[in-house]
Amino acid sequence: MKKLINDPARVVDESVEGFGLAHADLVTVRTDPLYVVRAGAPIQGKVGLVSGGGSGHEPLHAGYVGLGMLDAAVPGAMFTSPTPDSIAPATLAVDGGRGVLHIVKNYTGDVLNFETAAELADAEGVEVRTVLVNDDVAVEDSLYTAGRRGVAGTLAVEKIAGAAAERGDDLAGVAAVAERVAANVRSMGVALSACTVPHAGTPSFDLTEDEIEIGIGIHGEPGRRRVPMAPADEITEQLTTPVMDDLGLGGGEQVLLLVNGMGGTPASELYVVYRRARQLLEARGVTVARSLVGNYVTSLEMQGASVTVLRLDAETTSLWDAPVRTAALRW
Amino acid sequence: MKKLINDPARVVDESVEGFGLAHADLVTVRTDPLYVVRAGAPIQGKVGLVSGGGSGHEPLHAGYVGLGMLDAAVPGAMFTSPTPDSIAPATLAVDGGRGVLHIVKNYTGDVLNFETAAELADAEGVEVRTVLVNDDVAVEDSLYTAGRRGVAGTLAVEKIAGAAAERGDDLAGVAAVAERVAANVRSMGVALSACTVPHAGTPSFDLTEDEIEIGIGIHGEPGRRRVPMAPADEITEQLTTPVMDDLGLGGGEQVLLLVNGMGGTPASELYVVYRRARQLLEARGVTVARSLVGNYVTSLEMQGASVTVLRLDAETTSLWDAPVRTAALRW
Amino acid sequence: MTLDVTWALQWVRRSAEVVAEHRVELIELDRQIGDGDHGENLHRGFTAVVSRLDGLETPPTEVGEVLKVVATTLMSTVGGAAGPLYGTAYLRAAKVTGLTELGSDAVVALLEAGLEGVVARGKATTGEKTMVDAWSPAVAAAQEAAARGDSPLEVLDAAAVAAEAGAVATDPMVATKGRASYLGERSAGHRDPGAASSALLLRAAHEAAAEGPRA
Amino acid sequence: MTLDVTWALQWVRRSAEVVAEHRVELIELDRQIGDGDHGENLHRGFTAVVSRLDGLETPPTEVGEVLKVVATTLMSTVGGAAGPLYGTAYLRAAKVTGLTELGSDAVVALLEAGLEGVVARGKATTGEKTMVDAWSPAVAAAQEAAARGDSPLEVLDAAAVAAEAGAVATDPMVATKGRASYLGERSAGHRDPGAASSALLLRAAHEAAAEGPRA
Ligand SMILES: Nc1ncnc2c1ncn2[C@@H]1O[C@H](COP(=O)(O)OP(=O)(O)O)[C@@H](O)[C@H]1O
Ligand SMILES: Nc1ncnc2c1ncn2[C@@H]1O[C@H](COP(=O)(O)OP(=O)(O)O)[C@@H](O)[C@H]1O
Ligand SMILES: [Mg+2]
Ligand SMILES: [Mg+2]
Ligand SMILES: [Mg+2]
Ligand SMILES: [Mg+2]
Repeated sequence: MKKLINDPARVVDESVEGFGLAHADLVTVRTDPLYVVRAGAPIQGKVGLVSGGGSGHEPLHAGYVGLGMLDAAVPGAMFTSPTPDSIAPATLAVDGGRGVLHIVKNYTGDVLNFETAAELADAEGVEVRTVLVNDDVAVEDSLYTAGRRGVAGTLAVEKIAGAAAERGDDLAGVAAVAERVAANVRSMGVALSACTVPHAGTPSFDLTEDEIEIGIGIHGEPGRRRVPMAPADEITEQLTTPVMDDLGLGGGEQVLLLVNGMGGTPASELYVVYRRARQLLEARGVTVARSLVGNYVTSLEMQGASVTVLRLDAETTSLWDAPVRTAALRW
Repeated sequence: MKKLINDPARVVDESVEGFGLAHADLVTVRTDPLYVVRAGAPIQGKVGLVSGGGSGHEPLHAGYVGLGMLDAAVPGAMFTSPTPDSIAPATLAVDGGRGVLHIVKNYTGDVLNFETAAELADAEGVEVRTVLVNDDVAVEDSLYTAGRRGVAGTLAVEKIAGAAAERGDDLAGVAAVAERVAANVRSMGVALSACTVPHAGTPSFDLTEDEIEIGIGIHGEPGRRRVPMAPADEITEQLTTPVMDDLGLGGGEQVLLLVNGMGGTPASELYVVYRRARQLLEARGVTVARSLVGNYVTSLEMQGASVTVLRLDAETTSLWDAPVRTAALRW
Repeated sequence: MTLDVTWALQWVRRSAEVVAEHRVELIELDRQIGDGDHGENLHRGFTAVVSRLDGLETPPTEVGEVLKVVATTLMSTVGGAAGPLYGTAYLRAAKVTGLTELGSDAVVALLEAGLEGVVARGKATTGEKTMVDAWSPAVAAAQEAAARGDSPLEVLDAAAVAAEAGAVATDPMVATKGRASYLGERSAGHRDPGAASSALLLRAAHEAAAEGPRA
Repeated sequence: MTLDVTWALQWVRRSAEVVAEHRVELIELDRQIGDGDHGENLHRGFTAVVSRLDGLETPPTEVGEVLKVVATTLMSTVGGAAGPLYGTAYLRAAKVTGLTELGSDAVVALLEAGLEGVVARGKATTGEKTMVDAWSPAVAAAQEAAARGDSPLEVLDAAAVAAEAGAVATDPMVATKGRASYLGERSAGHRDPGAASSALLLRAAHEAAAEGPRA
């Protein structure tokens, strides 16, 4: 394992410290417990948005703290959900008097820790609502599993709910928009290589030179199946078709297409995937109204990509277009 | 070699096609010959800015086409300078009547091809000025070499010269600002792993698990020296100290600090590097007035990073802050 | 030794030791069907528990006090799924042990409460390839042992033996809870890391009792 | 065969063949001390040259015409350093060969012009570990051969032999021009890819002349 780190046990702290220094105009980093809040938080009269989860998915979540998106991000250890005693203080820190929405990726650990944090915040008189993101269609029989995972679709929920909060919606309203996005976003990913968690020191799985993992999550877990390496167009089909099918996309619909890099994939390859995914959507008569291509929800240095499609309506489109000023997303 | 591509010979075309589709609001892709122009080009009355070079460094250069930055980007084959017969048409396409600035990274191939293109454009009555970017301090005895390479400092030249062109400076003025940035920017990079050019299929060099290459360029070339793997803070010192020394930075100066990922480095690690680089600058009494951390000038999927420091003055600071709307940089 | 607060403290120390010894093994189990952090998470957690107990101004006087420190420290330092699950297990266990010394029935009650805590949070039943597959047979074995009049030490041994067998029995299971469930059929053929760590912790309870007080 | 337009066309085809045969080897040389694209770039270029020549409505009638097509096609398809350098070499060579058939002196003039083209663009002298280290001895050897009255075929052979030796002689050199110069001392111990490809192209010129016209 070769990494630009000093000490596996300190990498999250040092990295977040650097993040705070680099983006002091946008965020403030609090330590003990560690969390990142929007500069000037709490914003009085605005619903607060808090997300968080294991580290290693950067720029998720700290990169999305700022105007029009999150009010706080709570980074856990690498690939490990943060604990209630950092989530709860972050929640209190961004309450502007109108309650706080927790955006939680659907993993047992995240759900349980945010659950306890919400109870703690509630005990302090802060109303908390929770939206679960579970966009990963790779997890097929979700009745017989911990349910679908939350992956790159999280970005869309954070952006659009953030815009709703910014325009002044109340907690129920922001939660409703977030739920609508969560209900209309689906993703599927592929890994060409594994990633190495600093404390583990060995790659999360072993792939030969001609194998890939289809249906991976964002924690270096193996995927649903291992298949032979194939041209990008074929792989992209294996990702995009289940996403379109699961959404039940039909002709005339408008979507956001996000091609997300897992951290170690050249941008040039992501655009090759985007090209094919777009062709497949258009072949169904779907209009790609908005696009995003890049490393947005990653698995450390994993090589691979995911395809995320969000069904748009007029309101979610305009909330997507609303101004955003964060370290990793701004317009 | 596992890559999300279809055919090594088609990867640049397909990738740029995808790029054009994803960012149709910002750019237009022209084919035969292939280049990318700002939507609505040429902008009448504005100096045009053209850059280009081998592909594999994305988002450089196409990701920087748009308001406040480049008017055209000319992608060559992977790591191979484009030819005059794509550079010259791109130059003509963005001439708004006030001439065109070529921003050229200092490599023999790029210099020669842009030279010929400038002659061809001149023959068509378009005035062309050229600024060479040669910020890489790893190339020490530049008298006895092809000179210093242009690496991540290119981004700063493109951004600041682009802002000068956008505010209406004439060709001499834009060129003068570009020269001033080029004269005040220095970089140095490290590779933890090599990268694999699609047509070659094997990594650009071979490193063992405990070696790194210091002083690498952005073409997968081996660096100046191979050293044992070390903690991030030490590596960062090996990059930052020569940069500061070469710039002759002294107390009280203001700089832009860019920590650039080579393509396969997790964002979390880049912030660990940023943290240390900033400490080193501040220890010299230098103020980090502006910061940028991310994959901006890459070498495909190489793991590694570079540290770039630009000495700022009041004008270059305000040009840096000026609005920019491109696929990869916007504020 | 009698199962008093000294035992409880020793159980904690022994737990921290076995977790440290098996850290890499638990990471490796979790790497196979999860995200490779289980050993690291527990190691961070039990290290914190020990230093928190060491730092207490007034030493605890009851088993329940010790278990409560374990519970809150695990909850606030482990994260992931195991943090809340183990945290709740120890918290529930703490509540039923407001005694200075545990007999066999109290040991059973402690284990039952722990299992209830895991199930209350995680909603898993046996056969889903989780730590429940270690805790559940452990509780059953402890109940049987107590019913046939075994000593507290023997009850703990029975629980540990059953938990170890339960962990082994997760090998062929297809996970339907937790992170391994994402793998579907591919989760079969690997031991559940949480079941493995549960067996280690229950064995530590027995060892702490068997060893007698340390210097 | 006589060194006429048929020879020139055959030289081009033979060049395309040897570049294809040595593509991987040239990539590998360039990977060692450059960026690993030299073989790919020349392969793309000469493939384009052949298809351009095949597509001409009226076949060229002079050596110079052929070389000009080579020059412009390389310039517009190769890119990198080699594109403009070889392009200019062939362009200059094309100018001195407005003849239907080349004698020994004309062969020398052709090679001299090629070298001048490379030097005009690249500003390198011998010993800098570039293609000049193949071209320069080739020109000297051709001059000698012609001076002692060798046939055009023998002149081409002498040039190719000298270019091959010149390429080998780049092995120990420390590069001071081109991409390999960034490596400093580390560039020693590797053959310069451009010198290697130059030797291949000059050998192709000789082979085309030695072979006689193809079917
Ligand atoms: N719903 C659940 N009920 C009981 N145990 C569970 C549940 N989900 C996960 N686990 C246990 O947690 C263990 C994983 O813990 P850990 O690796 O620390 O958390 P994470 O999965 O968040 O990385 C699994 O091996 C399993 O035994
Ligand atoms: N200034 C120069 N003069 C002569 N030849 C040069 C010069 N610079 C580079 N070369 C030649 O070009 C070759 C590299 O070509 P190529 O790999 O196609 O281009 P690039 O270096 O742009 O990738 C070198 O091996 C060397 O022979
Ligand atoms: Mg985890
Ligand atoms: Mg090149
Ligand atoms: Mg885990
Ligand atoms: Mg090369």
